[in-house]
Amino acid sequence: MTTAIANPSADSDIVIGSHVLKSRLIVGTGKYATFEQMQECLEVSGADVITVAVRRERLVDADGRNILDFIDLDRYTILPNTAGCFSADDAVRVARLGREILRGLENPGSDWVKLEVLGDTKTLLPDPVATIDACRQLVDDGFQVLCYTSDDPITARRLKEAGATSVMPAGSPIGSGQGILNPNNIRICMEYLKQDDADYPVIVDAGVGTASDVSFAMELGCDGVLLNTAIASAKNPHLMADAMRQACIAGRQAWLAGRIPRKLYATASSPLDGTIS
Amino acid sequence: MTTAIANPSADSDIVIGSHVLKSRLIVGTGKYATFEQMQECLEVSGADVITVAVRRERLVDADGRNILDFIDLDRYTILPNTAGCFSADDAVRVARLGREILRGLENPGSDWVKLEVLGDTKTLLPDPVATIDACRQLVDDGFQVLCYTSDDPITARRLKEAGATSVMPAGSPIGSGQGILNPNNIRICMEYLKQDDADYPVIVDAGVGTASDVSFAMELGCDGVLLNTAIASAKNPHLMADAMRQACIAGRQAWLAGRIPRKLYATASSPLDGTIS
Amino acid sequence: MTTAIANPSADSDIVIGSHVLKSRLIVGTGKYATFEQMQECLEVSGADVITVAVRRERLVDADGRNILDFIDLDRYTILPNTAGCFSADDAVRVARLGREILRGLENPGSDWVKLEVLGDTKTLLPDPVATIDACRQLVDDGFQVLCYTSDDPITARRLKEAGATSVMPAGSPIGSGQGILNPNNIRICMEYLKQDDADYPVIVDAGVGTASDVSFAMELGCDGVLLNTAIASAKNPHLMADAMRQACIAGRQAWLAGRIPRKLYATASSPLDGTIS
Amino acid sequence: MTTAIANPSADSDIVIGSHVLKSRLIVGTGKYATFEQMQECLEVSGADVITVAVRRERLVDADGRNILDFIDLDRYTILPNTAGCFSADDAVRVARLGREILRGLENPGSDWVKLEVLGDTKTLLPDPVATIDACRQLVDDGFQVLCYTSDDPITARRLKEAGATSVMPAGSPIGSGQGILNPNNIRICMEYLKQDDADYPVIVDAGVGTASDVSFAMELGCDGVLLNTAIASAKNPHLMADAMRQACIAGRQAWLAGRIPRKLYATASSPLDGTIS
Amino acid sequence: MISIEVNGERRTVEANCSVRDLLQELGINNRYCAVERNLQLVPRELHADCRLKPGDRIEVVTLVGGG
Amino acid sequence: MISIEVNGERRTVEANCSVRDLLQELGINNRYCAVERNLQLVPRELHADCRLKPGDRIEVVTLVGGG
Amino acid sequence: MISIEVNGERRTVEANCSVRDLLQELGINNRYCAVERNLQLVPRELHADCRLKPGDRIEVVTLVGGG
Amino acid sequence: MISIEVNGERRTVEANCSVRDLLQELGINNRYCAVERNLQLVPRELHADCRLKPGDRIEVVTLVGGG
Repeated sequence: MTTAIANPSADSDIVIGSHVLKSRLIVGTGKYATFEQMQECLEVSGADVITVAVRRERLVDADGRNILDFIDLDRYTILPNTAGCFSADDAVRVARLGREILRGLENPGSDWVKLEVLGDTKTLLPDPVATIDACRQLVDDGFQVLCYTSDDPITARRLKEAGATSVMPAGSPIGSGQGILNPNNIRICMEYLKQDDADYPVIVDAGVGTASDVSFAMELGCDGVLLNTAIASAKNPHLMADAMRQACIAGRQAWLAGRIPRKLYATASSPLDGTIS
Repeated sequence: MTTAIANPSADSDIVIGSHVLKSRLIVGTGKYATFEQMQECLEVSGADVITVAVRRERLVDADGRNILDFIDLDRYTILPNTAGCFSADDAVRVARLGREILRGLENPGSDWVKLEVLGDTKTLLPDPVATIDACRQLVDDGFQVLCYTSDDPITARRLKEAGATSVMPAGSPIGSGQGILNPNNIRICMEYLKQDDADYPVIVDAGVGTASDVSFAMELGCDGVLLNTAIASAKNPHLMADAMRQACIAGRQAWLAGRIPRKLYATASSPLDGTIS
Repeated sequence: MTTAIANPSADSDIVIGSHVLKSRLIVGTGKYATFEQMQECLEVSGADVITVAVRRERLVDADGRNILDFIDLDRYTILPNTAGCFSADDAVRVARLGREILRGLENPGSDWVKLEVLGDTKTLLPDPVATIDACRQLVDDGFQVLCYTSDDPITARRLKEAGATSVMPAGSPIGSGQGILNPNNIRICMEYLKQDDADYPVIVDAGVGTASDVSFAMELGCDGVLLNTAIASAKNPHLMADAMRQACIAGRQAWLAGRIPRKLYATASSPLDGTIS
Repeated sequence: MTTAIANPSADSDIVIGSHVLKSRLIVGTGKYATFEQMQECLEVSGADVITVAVRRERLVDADGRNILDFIDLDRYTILPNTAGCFSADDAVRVARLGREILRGLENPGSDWVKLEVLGDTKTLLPDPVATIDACRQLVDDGFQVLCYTSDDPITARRLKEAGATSVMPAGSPIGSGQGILNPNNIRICMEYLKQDDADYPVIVDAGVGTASDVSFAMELGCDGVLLNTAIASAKNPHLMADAMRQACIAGRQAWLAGRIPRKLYATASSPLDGTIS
Repeated sequence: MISIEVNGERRTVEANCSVRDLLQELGINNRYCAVERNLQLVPRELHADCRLKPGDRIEVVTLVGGG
Repeated sequence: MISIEVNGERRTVEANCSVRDLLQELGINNRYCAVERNLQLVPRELHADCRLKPGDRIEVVTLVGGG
Repeated sequence: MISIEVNGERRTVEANCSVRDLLQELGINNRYCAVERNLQLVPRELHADCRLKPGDRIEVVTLVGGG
Repeated sequence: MISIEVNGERRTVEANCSVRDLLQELGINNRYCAVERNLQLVPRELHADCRLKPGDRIEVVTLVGGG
């Protein structure tokens, strides 16, 4: 048994809509120094799903290299996001453009999207109303929608009601590295989203700064973690990628293992009887 | 490089006095349901060092089994503790008795001890004065002394001055599962103990409740973590042992990798230029 | 000067729309054991504004007493809420009914309302979309709208855009007594709401459990605090009312006074030179 | 009753050895821009006891003014400290010198001392062993000893055993402004010190940054708070002095009043029945 | 007599009965309450003129303790 | 020649030029991009048949690193 | 026979009995234990030569699970 | 004249000079200070009788602002 347990593959897969995944860590592809560094970090992270953004093709390009030349499309399921959109309509347009590209690449990621509708260019915090609106439109258009949102529990519930395949509350603002600032809200989100639907996937998206943040998120019972900056902007991205890979498994296992309760103080780990006198 | 990094053995060893170890996780042997369960969890934890206590032999014994029948003495370095001692003199006596047994077993652990001198039977918190006193006596007697202590920075400094091979501040009370309650004190302990002596081993001992606590301790720059109850009393000890193994590596790697700074909010992980309009 | 400062009235008034108030503490009238107890606690709290709910008249009433018999309408400005409403339409109806009653009473509170549109009967968390919708309708109908909302910063911003006279983020769920769980979000709300509009009133509403929670909210730079359960359900409501009164002033003064910065450690408060040797 | 409660003098006095005091706030006299500013802030703070340090008289002095010219010796009980001492012997010498001066001044403070024996000039953290040693010597010499110490619970217990009249754990390092970093330790200190001795005075000394820190300390059940830098180094010391005065009373009252319990979420403060439909 | 609903309870009142008549019959202090008829507020000054019709849904509300 | 807008920049192309012609002219790997014409997506299979008209607003997008 | 105390319990043993004899009598695996006589450790190599005296206080300890 | 040390500074004073004489010479308000001679406190009431000897180490302290 022990060896089975020691092997993360012993854990159940995470199911997000029609996608069945081994790794519970989803990583972004932004902010790397080079495409090669990105490629290596994706590998070390052990992720099955990687996020990408949709942008205007530069009409004149420095060296003509495209990120797709550095991504193994047979290995990774691509999750296109709608980053940079500040209205529901723009988000819907971008989601369709991303789908069109992924269809051409015959990547399984063509049927889903990470929906991001932002409310402010400075903080990049999500806009609840516009996100719910865009979610409805994209669900009607056949997308499996993974919604980036704040940790507001009622917004999370409304997104699920709007047909979201997964709700992805932020632990703290994108790239802030503050981890999960309000575990209480995440707990209430879980209560809402998993009520009579234990397998509904809840993924913490944004705010993670270091390995313990990832473990902590998983220990709350979340199904996965999505991050980018914490790896890409670490001093040593490769090493941090490996740290995140293991922290995600460790946190998941700790949740499954059932931690000891917190107490004000002490219970002996060495027996007290039989002490010499 | 990536694969090297993915392999924890790429990390430098931890050196505690004359002991050079691969694993930075030290686990206890108490509170397990059965010796077999203990044996399996030690294996899964990946620990090189395991702690044991010294107790009066029961003159009449139920089934005559001894914990030593379940410990691979060639694989593990045993770290005997002085748990249950409430005076410096008792701690010194117990340390010598433990050494005598380990010498007979020809285990490398015969030259060191985990010094525990407690101040209260209820909370099992350590007694600073008696611990410093016992540390001096044991150092004079040739022991390499690893001192369990509170997170009080001046006590930590005094213990090092008294010749402690390692200072092991508690994150929170033994078995309380509260993790590291005062990171500020641990940071000051580190400043003191590693001043002009960067390799001096500082190990968080006691209080760990779950995987993220271990990662967090390592992310503070600690050299290792010692725990027992968090694994032995988890609902599924095997799974928690594996979680702790990986959390320790993850936290260590995250520390080495250099985390991103914390900010009030947001920096985009997707580029903002090139968005459609 | 000192005596002036010692006197809270030395502080500037808080201006909420057309209402100019001395006290920055707004208290509710619910959950008291008796009307007499409520009456005394309102007095001790020093509040100028008190909140009430609108409910169906019991057609047959035990002792025929009405809360209005216990409220000095010349002293207090009544802030009617829309508690118990789960849709924008119900909230608008209730707001109008409350206004109609207060007009009849000729109380200055007839021109404003505390808007509450809840998303869940169990947690009583606010519904962002419905609250924004109701806010627009009520502003069009001439109300000065004080919006109870979560600490989601974008929702806060949208409410101000919708014409809210004050945005009142929750520190934590109503009656949970957890204080301010995410100061980071409150800080960002302040940044948004007070940008080029420093006097825009931001009031922490809900979640306060004890005096230090109130001081802490004011020390974040909030303009006021609204609470009810923390006083009404304390073991000794009178004493807690007085505690809250002073904690609100203390927190406000501490914010105005400009606190010392946080440091890892120590700077001597006694001079180090001139020590004997 | 309400007015009685509104009046802090309704609270029981705090008894520290032979000293019976109204105010639970003890303030220092260091770090003020001018003696006049100090004088005013002491007044605003409402303190009955003020701390001073003992230093070598400058043989040639700028303007020949002495702090004692600015302290009303009939109003304040002076608590001389042993700040700047790094050994038990120096602390004992300084305590005796302070007593000699206060006897000459016929101030009631001549029979007590705030014992401070520091372990490090950089962090100014207290030395547990030397403090316990000095406490014993001073108690033998007839002093009522108020011991500044870390929040280590066993050290606190040892100090009481050594005869300390009051134990004064630090919330965080002197002047760090971090408030109470480890409430858990303060709670255990209280359990130890007040066991079968409910009136034993426990005073939080050092680390306070702002008003809510003081309230929080009192809400833990502490008997008083001692601070200096938080007022003297605030941008507006007068205003902060008043904030601290009220925060101390507010926190004390909140503790006496009995706060509501913390819950994950919500209980309605407005009744849910009788809502319109 | 006509049948109406008051705060969710069925009730019969005089034909041609006004809102003010209803409040008097209910013994409610007019000053402390507000009235809705079929989801529309009936301002106090119209209570006397507003005649109830069969099937009218009336809400009579007052202020209670709240936060 | 007709004048159109491509990713916000004015440009003149052959009259009767198709989306596929445009991409070739731009030297863009068709496989890596998607095209919008006046806010409407132009599916890849229609690139050849979709003829540009004067004033058309064309967006050509690809995938980039993102989180 | 002489009377001694072993791990806090009174016990009578042969006069002239050695520590090693005692352990054998107790059926204890010598390899897993350490012995104290009147608070002084008795090294394993001296077990055979160390003769017990009346009133000796003997502690026999082993290793157990601990943290 | 004899040589003593006052608060760490060398100083010469009249032979047979008392602590009180020293304080007067230093212009120190007796009421605000306390004096140590060779690590021993000299109570105020003995200042007049306490004669300084060559090499005496004197500490004169007062109260200052502190926390």
